[in-house]
Amino acid sequence: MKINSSEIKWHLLFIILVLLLIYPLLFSLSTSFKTMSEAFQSSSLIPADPTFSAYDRVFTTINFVQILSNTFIIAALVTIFKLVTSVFAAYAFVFFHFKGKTALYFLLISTIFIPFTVTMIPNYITLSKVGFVDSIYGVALPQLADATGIFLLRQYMKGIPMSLMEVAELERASHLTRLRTIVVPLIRPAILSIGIIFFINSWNEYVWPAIMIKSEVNYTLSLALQMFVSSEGGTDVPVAMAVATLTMLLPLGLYAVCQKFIIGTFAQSGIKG
Amino acid sequence: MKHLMKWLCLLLASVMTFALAGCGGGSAPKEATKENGKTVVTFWHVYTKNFGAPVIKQMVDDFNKSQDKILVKEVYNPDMYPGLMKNLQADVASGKAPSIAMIGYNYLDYFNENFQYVSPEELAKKDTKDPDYLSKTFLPNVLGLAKTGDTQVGLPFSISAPLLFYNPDLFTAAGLDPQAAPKTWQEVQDYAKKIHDATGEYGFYMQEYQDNWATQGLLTSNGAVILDENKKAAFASKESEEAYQLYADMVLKDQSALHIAADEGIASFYSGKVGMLLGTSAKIGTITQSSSFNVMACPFPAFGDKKVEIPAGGNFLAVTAQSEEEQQAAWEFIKFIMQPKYLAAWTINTGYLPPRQDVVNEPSVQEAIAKTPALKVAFDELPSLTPWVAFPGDVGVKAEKMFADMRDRILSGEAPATALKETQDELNQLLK
Amino acid sequence: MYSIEFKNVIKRFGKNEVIKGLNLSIRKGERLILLGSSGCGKSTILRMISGLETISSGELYLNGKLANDMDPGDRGIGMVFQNYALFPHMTVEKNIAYGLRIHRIPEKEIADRVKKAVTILNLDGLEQRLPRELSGGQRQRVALARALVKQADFFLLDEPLSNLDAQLRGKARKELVRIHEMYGQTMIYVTHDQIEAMTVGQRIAVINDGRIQMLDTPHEVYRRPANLFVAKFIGSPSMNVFDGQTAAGTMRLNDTALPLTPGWAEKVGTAGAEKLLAGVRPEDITLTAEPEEGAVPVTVQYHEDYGSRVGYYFTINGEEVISIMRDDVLQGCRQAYWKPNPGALHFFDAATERNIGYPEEAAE
Amino acid sequence: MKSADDQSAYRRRERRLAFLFVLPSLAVFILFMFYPLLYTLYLSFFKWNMVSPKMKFVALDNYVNLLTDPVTVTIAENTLLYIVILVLFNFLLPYVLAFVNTFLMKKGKYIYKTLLFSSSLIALVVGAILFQWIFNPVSGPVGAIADAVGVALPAWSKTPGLVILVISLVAVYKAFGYNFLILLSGMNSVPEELIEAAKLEKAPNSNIFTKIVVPLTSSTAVYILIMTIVQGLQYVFTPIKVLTQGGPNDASSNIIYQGYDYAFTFYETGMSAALAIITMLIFLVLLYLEFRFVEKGVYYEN
Repeated sequence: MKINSSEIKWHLLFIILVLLLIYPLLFSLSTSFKTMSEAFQSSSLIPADPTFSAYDRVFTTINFVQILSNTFIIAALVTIFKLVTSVFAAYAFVFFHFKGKTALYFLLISTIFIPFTVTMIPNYITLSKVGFVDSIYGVALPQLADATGIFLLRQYMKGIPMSLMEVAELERASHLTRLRTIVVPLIRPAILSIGIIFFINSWNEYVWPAIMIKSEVNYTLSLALQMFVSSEGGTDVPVAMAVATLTMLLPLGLYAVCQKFIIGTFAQSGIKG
Repeated sequence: MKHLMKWLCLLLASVMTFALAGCGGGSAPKEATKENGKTVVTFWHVYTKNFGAPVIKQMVDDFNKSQDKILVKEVYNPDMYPGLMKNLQADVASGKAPSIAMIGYNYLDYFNENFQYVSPEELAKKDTKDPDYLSKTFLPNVLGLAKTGDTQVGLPFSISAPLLFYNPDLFTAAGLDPQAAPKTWQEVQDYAKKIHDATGEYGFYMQEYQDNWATQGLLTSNGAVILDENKKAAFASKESEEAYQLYADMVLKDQSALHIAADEGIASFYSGKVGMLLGTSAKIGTITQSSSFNVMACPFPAFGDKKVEIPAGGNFLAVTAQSEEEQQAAWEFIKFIMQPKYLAAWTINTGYLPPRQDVVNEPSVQEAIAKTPALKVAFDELPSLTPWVAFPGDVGVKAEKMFADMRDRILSGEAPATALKETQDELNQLLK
Repeated sequence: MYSIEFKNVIKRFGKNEVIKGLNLSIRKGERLILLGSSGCGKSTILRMISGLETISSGELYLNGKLANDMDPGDRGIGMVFQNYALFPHMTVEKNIAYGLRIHRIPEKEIADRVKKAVTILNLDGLEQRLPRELSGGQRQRVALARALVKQADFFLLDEPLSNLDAQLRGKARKELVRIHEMYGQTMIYVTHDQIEAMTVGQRIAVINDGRIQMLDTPHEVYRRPANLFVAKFIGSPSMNVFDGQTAAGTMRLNDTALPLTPGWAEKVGTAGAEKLLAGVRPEDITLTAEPEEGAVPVTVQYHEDYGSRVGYYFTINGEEVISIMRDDVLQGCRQAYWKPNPGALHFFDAATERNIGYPEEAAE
Repeated sequence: MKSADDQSAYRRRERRLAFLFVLPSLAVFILFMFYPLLYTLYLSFFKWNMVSPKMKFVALDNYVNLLTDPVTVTIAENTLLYIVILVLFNFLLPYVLAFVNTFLMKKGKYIYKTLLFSSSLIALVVGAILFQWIFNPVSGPVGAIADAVGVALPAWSKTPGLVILVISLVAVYKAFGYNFLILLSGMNSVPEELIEAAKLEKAPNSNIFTKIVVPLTSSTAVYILIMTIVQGLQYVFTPIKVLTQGGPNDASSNIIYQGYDYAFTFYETGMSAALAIITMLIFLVLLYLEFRFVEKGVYYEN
């Protein structure tokens, strides 16, 4: 693959950028195989005497399976509800015509602009009133809808030719049928890609679970990291890196499997002007 | 559009009324929570898997097995004492509270003023088995750590002492004798300079957390007073200025001391890039594991021949249970874990000093002291421990941050006198 | 009883009136063409029948029932869209059977109907293909099959052949007529292509500016255009029109006065129009190299060779006129002579642009 | 004449169904977004520490205290610096690189968007710990390189300005890949031939970018710009909390972290609420921008 000279400099630039972005991931991986003292001695990427002691400590001291399933349940719940509510809302904003549609749309979109410092205290108090604090469902509950989802899915739904919907109209297909048989199948790649983004964001979420979750049995992966970080007693760095690496496994796996998919969807039609 | 808006406001109004009715602080005490017949005691602590949690788990399991009336559940709170206070705050806001909470000494006043709790004295009086448990087991100065005015808020559980760790290899490289550890801050400055000049590494680093713990030791050991009798800030004195000037000179003039965030500074000590580290005895375990050199330690340096006065770090146990039955159960559990056997395990695993005198002659503790000399240094510092100054009421939470900010201002070049004066005035303004 | 009737229907998009007072009656089973250039409103009329466009005012009757507010799904419409509107994610079979499955028609019957449509439109073997795997022609036939399989009363086609290339279009036209005769539905066909209109339509409605200019058989529309617009629109190259300069039974062409036939003289006289425009179709003009009695001398300025035919350009009363002849009699540009054939003349009132009609003997 | 009520009956049925479709999202937003907004507005007029049963009504005191407090000036400056750095690294850089990747590179250019996206998968709390480690000027890899080169690096965690740069890099690390990908997709709406034509006239790349590419990709770009600010300021919260807790001397705190600090460190719920409302007002400006640019094209197209 001959790359002509003028492009060399761009390729170099991108390669440096990729190395800069990949290095921390490799650093985390390599440290997770080092002993406590070696972690502090050298920052070389190849551990002198690699050991599984960090992973062993992770699996023995914390109930890793429970934490993994908590994280998965929250992420799955949040993703499914966000997708369902977003698909229905986006459908309404594209295929229905009613007075006040624009106002309602911007009312929903404005939630993107509400910082979490506004929502954290009131939601905490509301959820504690109904006994949802320190429960994974309490973490998921306020996140069952997402304006970014509505915004993005609306873009993709706009790409569906109107004539296809008119065919359905001529068959007196109900809106639910149109959604099921035409709209959803046509934008399935977009739904899955946005779904994966929702899943990964919820999987990695730290701030809201940190406020809501108290007992270890409800911990998520991001919180599990804290169980090895103590300003008083010091940090077990290799274990922190092991947890970090394990946290990355599923997102990386998902991404590797659906990467063509995600990149394709976002790259192909993005946000149309 | 009108129709839509009308409907929306209606919904919002109804939601608001439902929420407002509910908010506004805790509710009346309710009876103890039960679980298959046992009284549940929730024990909030701040210890991580690599530091203290295994011992806590051991204590809780042993206690639960030792009787069948009470079931203790331990709950870990991240971010140490501020983290636990945040959770306590939030829980009380929603009408709940743990049975026992581990409160940092510097939150003593804030806790006392804002939270409902039962004093250990009261619990001891009601406990027919040994009513004078307190005076029998604890030294007055230890009890003093968790006392404000004359109310005993809780029972001291962990006591950490600030001590000076050092790297013998860097000492020898700079021509210093590792056995002759520095005794005074003047010697520390001198040693630091020698290490820096000889090896190019940093000579000294003091842990820089968002609190005034280590720096309080620096100031009070030179005779400064943080909070005077009528609860007014009085630390902007010549003694404080002198102490901070020495520290600032090491950082700015000699460039022998490192001024950096805590985690990075301590990591630098582990990797042999810093000669001396002023840290907490609580880190003895992690420091020995993480350093590749043979870590040595010596007591908190003095200013000339002045008496060393250093704050005790750590926490006390407060009984925040709201029902009578739960309070009794909590008291049982506290007495159980305050047995020498458990306090010994606690000291060995965490490097904290035990709140009871008699724990030091436990065989396991003697053995640990022999193995890690740093532990011995910590025990030697017990007599010179004084309470970690807790500013009264809501000011308590702000004071720590203001002291940390003051430290950062001085160590980045601001004259100690002005920084001290401004911070003192600000604090006194808040105390009015 | 008409199967589709428009009664002074008006359609507005915002303030702009797209259909201005439409009155149209379509007989059952008829093949009617809505012909006009783009933007004339022909698609809007089709969409109003299907219910995809609302009616601003006036009434639409389907099979005698008032249909203004009838839901598109209840109108019994099978429609072929210009871009075929095939579902990209469904196989050919699923596309064709989509409507039937919505109406929960028993699978057995669905299979039969689909089988029949597939064979008629020779789509055999393509049932499991996806639209993107088909050629333009095949896709068009799938769209047709989907509309037909409904066996609905009305069969609406919105420029169905415009995306096909020339040869395919010819074949597709014949198929459309064949299928219509087989299924016998009322077929409304929208196109801007007059050849399609002439070959497919039993009747053609020439539309311009939201109004029907003429509604009649292809032959009448070509032979007896109701007004100047229809005259010019039908036929390509379009009809030559120039100032007839008629006076007292004569027509003056480039200062040569030619006598009108008695029929025309009488017609022109009684037309009561201040000024008349004369029209002749290019293929009705024969030029001769030699002068002839009653012929007008013309100078041919420009000459085009279309292979099977030749075009000569000259001017009559200041207007450019073109003559199309089979063979190149003039061998290039030069002086020529034109003897107008009275049977091929058309006269329009310059003011109203309406055709003044034809004398009896000329209507052969 | 057509029956007016038939038509409006159809309209009403259509409208009710549309509302049913929007209701799930709307209900969640009302309960967990709009109600908190109103409740925060309500709280911003009180002095309360979330514990004591009494809430003192102080009217606009919180707002006055906030606006007169010198710390707020630092916070505002910090927030601006965060925005500048975030816009520079998370908007301008990926925007230019997307242009370069699409139009100035021919072969082998698709692999980069895949690789660059991988860093968006990381959890911010992990990113924070990693960056604290890697950027340790004394014992981290960066420190080692500096020693090798013989440069004495300042302690970024104690240097105002530098601390914001390093913390922002954590947010850049998280968002860069994603933004690059979306901006890359925006490039699809620029017809290839336009660029070819400009190249024929030897137009410099910078000119092609500003005159042709920017106008045609404006709505995607504005979307990313807005997200970079709104999301960026909230992304940096985690590294601030984990690494510096706003220190040294508030030099790394921003409008979002300070709101958290007031609520959960100083237990001044009123001040936190007031700051949150001010943040909301600033973000509303961005909402208007979103409407003016991003929605304009898209909205009228259907």
